[in-house]
Amino acid sequence: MKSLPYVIALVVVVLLVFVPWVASDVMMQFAIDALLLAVLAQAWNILGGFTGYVSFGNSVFYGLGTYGTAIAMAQYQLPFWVGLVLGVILAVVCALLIGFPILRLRGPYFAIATLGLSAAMGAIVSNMPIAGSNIGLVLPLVRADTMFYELSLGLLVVCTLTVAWISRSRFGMGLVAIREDEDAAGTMGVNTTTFKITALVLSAFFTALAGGIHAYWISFIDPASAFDPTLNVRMVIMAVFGGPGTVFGPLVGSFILSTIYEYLASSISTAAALLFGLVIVLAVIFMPRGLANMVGGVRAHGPRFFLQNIRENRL
Amino acid sequence: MLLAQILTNGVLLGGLYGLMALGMALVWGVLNIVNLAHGAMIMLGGYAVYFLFTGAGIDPFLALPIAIVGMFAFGYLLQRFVLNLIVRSAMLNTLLITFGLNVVITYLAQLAFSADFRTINPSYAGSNVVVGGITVPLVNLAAFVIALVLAGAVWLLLNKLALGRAIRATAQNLVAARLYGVDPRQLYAVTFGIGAALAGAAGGLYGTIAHLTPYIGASLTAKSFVIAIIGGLANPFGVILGGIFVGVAESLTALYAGPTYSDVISFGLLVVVLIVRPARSLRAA
Amino acid sequence: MNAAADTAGGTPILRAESVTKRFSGLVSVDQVSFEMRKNEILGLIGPNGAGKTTLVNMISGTLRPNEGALYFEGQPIDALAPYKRAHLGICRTFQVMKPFPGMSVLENVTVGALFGRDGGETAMAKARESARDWLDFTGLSHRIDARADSLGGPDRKRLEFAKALAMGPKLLLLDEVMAGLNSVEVEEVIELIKKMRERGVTILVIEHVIKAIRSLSDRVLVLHHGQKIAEGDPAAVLEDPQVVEAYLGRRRH
Amino acid sequence: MRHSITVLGALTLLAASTSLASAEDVIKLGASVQLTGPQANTGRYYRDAYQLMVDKINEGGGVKVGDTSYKLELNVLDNQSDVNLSVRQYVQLISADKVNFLLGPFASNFALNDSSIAEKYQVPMVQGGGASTEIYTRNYKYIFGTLPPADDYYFSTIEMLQKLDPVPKTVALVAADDSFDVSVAKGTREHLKKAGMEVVVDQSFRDGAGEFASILSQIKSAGVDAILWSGHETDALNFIRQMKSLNVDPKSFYSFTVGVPTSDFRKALGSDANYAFGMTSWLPDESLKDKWYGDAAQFAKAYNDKFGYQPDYHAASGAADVETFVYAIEKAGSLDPKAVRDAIAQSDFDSLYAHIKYGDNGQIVLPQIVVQIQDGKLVPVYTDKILNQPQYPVPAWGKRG
Repeated sequence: MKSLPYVIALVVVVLLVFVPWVASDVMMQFAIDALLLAVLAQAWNILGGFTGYVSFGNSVFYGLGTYGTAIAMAQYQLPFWVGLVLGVILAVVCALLIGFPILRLRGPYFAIATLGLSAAMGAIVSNMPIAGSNIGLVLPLVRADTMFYELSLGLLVVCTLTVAWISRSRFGMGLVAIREDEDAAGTMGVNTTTFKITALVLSAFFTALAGGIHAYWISFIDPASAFDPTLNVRMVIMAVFGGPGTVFGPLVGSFILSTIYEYLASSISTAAALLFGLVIVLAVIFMPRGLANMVGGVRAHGPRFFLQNIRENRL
Repeated sequence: MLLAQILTNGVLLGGLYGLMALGMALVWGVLNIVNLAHGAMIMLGGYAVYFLFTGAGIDPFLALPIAIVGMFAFGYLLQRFVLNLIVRSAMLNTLLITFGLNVVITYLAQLAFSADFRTINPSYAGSNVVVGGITVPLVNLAAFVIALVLAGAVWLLLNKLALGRAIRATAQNLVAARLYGVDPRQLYAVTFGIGAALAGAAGGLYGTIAHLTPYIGASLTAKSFVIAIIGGLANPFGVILGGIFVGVAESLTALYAGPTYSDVISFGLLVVVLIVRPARSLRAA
Repeated sequence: MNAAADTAGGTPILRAESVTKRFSGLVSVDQVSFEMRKNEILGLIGPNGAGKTTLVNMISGTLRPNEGALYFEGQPIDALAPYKRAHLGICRTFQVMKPFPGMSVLENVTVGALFGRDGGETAMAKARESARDWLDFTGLSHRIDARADSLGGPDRKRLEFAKALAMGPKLLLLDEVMAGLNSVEVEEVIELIKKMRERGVTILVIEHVIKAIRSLSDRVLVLHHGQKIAEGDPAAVLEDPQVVEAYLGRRRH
Repeated sequence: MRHSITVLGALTLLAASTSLASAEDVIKLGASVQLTGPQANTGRYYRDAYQLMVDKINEGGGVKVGDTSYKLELNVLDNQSDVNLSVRQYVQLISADKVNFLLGPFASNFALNDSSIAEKYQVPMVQGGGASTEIYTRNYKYIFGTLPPADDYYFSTIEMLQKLDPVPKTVALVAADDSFDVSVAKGTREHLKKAGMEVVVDQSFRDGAGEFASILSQIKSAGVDAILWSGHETDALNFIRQMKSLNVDPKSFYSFTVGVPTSDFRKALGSDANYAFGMTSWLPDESLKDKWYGDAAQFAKAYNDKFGYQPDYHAASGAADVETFVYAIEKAGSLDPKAVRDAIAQSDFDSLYAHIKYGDNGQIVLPQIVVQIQDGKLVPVYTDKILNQPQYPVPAWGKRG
């Protein structure tokens, strides 16, 4: 019974592999974007969902992945995969460097420190000639959406498998223990520092890869788009919407939000933002523990589940 | 002389920054809600004063109290009928719902006010006095004074009035509020209302110094967030001081390192402050 | 009691040498020295604010002493992070019960098994198995899938015990585990502690329930205003006028 | 996971709803423009100009290709000021909505990203919203632009300054740190050097920061003759307000790359806008003859009548983009993207915006007209000669009426 979601997931993944052969260009465009966003939400989930450390600094890793790829390809004419590796190295080194000081901070203090880092990183890169300063970098243009799609899908699968492994491993238990009560976790023998930094590094790893793929696909990057703080907000929103600390929550959450956003943006265009905002407000009111929890809740209690949520969380 | 001028600029601006953050700190500290729509409420306050000034011809500083009352009502209703529904769920949810509200408010503002740039521009808007070679813009000075006055009012409220004691008790413990014989639902709504009112005041002053569009909210939220953290959530004057700290830091980095680095430095400083002073939570055990 | 046999030989399992802890000028623990022998139960008593919990915090590693040193099985431990001390076999409960609220009872205990002494059990399945055993042992196996924060007072204490035991402790620090329990429940807990000791665990008990201290402890240590004012046989110590003064003096308020 | 199936369902629905069959006698133009979000204020110029021009052309009989005449159909999507969304929308326009040709978004960074899509799909895009040189240095073949290069924005201003009395010797150059303004600053520095003016304060600021007190204090203590400023409109607004409140008076002159020509800007600042210099590549002037509107003045009137606000160069540039397609399609005699692309490259016609002729890189070259706000009115003062007497030197804030 417990493996059922995984079976369904496997079937869905196999089906998704063949999407490029049936999908229109628009759908491909949307799908690549949605897949990469799902990777970002899932990668954020590793740290934010499991350890409860709300990071607004994942856009730093995204930006470094982006710039690693762009610098390698635009400045040194190196192949794409070298760029990806470079981006990952930059992001992982950065995660290790900043991890030690900032992971000592708790709660909102951690959040704000990471927010600061992403703001600072954007400004630093804008002053680096090798990164194209403020103007940005232009990557070679390829029309290979199928490749980008399969890469993104593969990355999402690997990232989700990693999260699935975490959720049933000793490592994951340690992370959740940190989320629930860090001091208690420490006295129970969880090496909190190592665990948190490992989670941050994993998160950085996947985030940077997503950034690298996006850079090549979009073919132009500048500091504003690479270190966009709203992208980070979206990661958080998607993961929290879906259900942080679960395997499929962030994934499903990001797909649903992407779809709603896209559908609204392309069909009723101008009121899209308004409805998107309303969807989020209503979602928090009616399913405060995320989609993942709602699925189980509705199955158990039916529509009463929603009222129950309100009763539980209102004053 | 240049340094003195720049310090003056920083301090005056910092006062307004502090006022912006004050409402956010209050709501955060008492209700444990990190209000991402705070900047949007500042924006609304700005428009309220703008329309009172251009539409009804009321002087911006006289319009300010009206905007404050209006924003109080807005905040009260928002908390009473929307946010109260979720206050007991995870703190991340407050981020999520106020993010959604921010999107909604911003959109509606564009619908209602259009994306045009506006400034609240009374005849005296740009006037200044020169004191010992230092130019002091009068509106900025007034904003600074009003920020201090409002911080003082909040301090009095929290420390001298029964309502304030109930609010502070609520910050410690929800049940405690009932001991004061106040319905916590009311208390929450009132507190959020005060937060919104402070945002409204900040918005009106901001509009007389800078400009208004429906989209100014996001960056003001971020700024308020930072200042609320630096200034602490407990003491209104601490928040104002935090604002001044940020204002001065920004002005000095703009002078010595170039304005493009001001974010790097002010945030870098913030990170250092946070790390060197590994706050209260580490003492928890 | 088998305590006498064990105290006879070998290094003490825990040794504190003039340990001092100050909080912004206030001395919470002042020059306290003591030893614990293998497999003994040491009762730590004293009025509120005497520094008992601070002392436990220093042993478990959440606080560092300003002066003095702590030795575990002869090794200095002051430089070790809490988790490393847990790996050595030092294990504690908290005065305010701290289960991981969002986890199930079983998961809570599994964490203990996964990360306890010597780094714990690495295989999830085995860790779960041992967690189940400890829940049996503490009589909590009927609530195995409940969320930890849904447990009532007595069950929370059981959970706390099960978590601690799953870590395979050599030294167990129990911080007021009986507070808020009725006399029947107190009896249960006393039995539980005795059972633990039979398994070879050395136990430090902080307690206000004097009856429990009397029936459990091999020796008693009394703190007052951060200072050690008495140490030794429970019966003798509890009649020491200085102790009665300190204790009852406070109690009368 | 069941939900991802729902997602797939929704996707199919989405794809179905957006792919409408295209009628035979229609040429579809598509654009994704900032209609909401922080850039909506300028984005609207493009939507409105495109619409006005398309309507007018259709009234005038549409576009003739061989013997058939086609009507233009305009498809404008709102990118909510979100670059990623705008890229997706251009793909949607090309592949699902099957538009024939692309009009541009506003702003250089959007144009940079969106033009990649045009190039990928080899559909010509003519855009009037991005001036950054980077757009045209990538050897793309399908992108054309009607805003003149950023590097030269201050060229005519500096030329004018040398003819005025007194000629400014020291200059403060203040520019935002985004790609467009960095280009402007770079070009301006060179022009200033050639003109023999000394840059004594050279500061860049964070785009959108809106806070200039430090820079202004530096300028004040350096006592410069002129300030040349480059950035976005809201920042320009704040700069002027703070100039006044800090009593910053350059000895003779200050100028802005944006803002000054737009009515919104003058409205927001009131009398504080007076004396500010600026530049525009376009003025609603009768000398600009046009096939559909007669001249630029009539275009401006029609625009104002319909939308209730004055057009500026953004709007005119957008209108010229539509005209470019009409001329090119008629010349190519086909709707084939490649043929039309080649015809665009050969463009050579008068429009309400300017004489349209693209350089080899695809970008138009136009002189900037120096303008000044005099008594609340926008007055052109210089192109290659003095047009109207500038109010120069600019009086100090304290000495204005």
